[in-house]
Amino acid sequence: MIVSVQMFARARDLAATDRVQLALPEGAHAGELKDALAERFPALRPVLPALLVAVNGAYATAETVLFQDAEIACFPPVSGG
Amino acid sequence: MIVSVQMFARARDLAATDRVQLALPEGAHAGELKDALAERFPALRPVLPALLVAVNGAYATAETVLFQDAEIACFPPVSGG
Amino acid sequence: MIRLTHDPIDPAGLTQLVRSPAAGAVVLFLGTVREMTAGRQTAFLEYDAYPAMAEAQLAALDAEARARWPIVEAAIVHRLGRLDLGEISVAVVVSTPHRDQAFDAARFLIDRLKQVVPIWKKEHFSDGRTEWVHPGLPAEEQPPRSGADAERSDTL
Amino acid sequence: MIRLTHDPIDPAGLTQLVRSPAAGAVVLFLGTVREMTAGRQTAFLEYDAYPAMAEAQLAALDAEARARWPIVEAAIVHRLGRLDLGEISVAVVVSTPHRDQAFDAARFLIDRLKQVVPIWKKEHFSDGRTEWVHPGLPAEEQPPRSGADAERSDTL
Repeated sequence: MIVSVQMFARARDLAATDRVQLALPEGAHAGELKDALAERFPALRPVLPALLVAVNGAYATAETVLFQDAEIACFPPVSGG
Repeated sequence: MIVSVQMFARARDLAATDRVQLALPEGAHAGELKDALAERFPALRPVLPALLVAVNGAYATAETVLFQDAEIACFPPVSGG
Repeated sequence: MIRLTHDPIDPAGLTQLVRSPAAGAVVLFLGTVREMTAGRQTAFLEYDAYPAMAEAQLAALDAEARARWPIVEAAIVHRLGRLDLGEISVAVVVSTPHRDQAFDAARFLIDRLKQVVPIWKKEHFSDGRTEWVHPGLPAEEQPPRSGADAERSDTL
Repeated sequence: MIRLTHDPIDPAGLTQLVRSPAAGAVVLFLGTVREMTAGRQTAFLEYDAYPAMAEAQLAALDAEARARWPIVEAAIVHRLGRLDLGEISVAVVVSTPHRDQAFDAARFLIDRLKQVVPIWKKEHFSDGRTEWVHPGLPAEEQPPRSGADAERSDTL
């Protein structure tokens, strides 16, 4: 399946893009998404363990299953307030 | 000595006055002041243990020594805010 | 800034007063006149004070807070006289570099104010009864103003 | 009331919004842009968000607070874009019957906002360097913009 991933803040700067399309196996987990991002954007590797994944507006764990039309985002720890 | 005592809130209502002059022995304590107030105003007796005495803007204990020209006040527990 | 006033309190002005580029946090507390207390309906409140001592106690609380927290600016204002439902009886506002400090200092100031500052609240209930509020003292024994009032208050 | 905005936040309007005769307490928290952080001088901040998720997370926090405390009214507003020193980045305001509830609910809302709402702050330091703030991540490695800037920042 093809998933579209929005990226924010330093993750966006390091990847030099705010959105990327990735080909993942059907039923891939959020953890596999992070690995695929690191492969596509080596600059993300130093921050990879801290990156958060959200699926349809909710935080995902490494085991959260992704699906084709989900709204997926990846970003570093938040700092609002 | 003669001391002048300001009274506030329910103490003022029970005594039906906002200021009273009392004759006390030289060196009398705040505790004795309360006893003298209860004698002068029997209506104060039910609330006497809860009444607070202030001398020159600071809370007194029963042992605080009074003096002639002190600014003395007597009032029930506060409820501002 | 410490003040007792008979005029309405302006929370916006007080908040502006404490804002500063040296502060990352502002906490404002407002006490407002609540309509219902323990099932009884308030018509309005009346606040009385022993002004000289109240100002001295407020100044001491302000100094104590500034010694405990890195306060950039602080203001405490208490209103006196008659206050209608929803009006502001007291405002405490504090600015500090970080938010925990502002929350802790504001809470300290209002908690201590209610314990030590000689100000008293008189409830004017909607059934016509009145009562000075004195924590720890039993409620005043007060005859009802009329038979009709007494019956009405029994139904509360 | 939940809102993300690029316009200046109006704390007075938000405070008015939550006031009610059903409430005896209002607590307002403001986050403001502080000039000095860990000895470094900020020139301005830039806030970015993932808006749809930020609004969903704010709504969830609002609902959680209303389940835990008897909130009469609450508002949370976060500003985005460029903010100069002293400007308000976030406002949380809560009204409740009693003051402990208002303090606890406001503190819960701002503490959790800072943990879970996808908003990010970018520091623009006065030495010309910039840095996304990501708690738990090491600071960005960023070459100084010029030798002069590097020297100046060494003296901080």
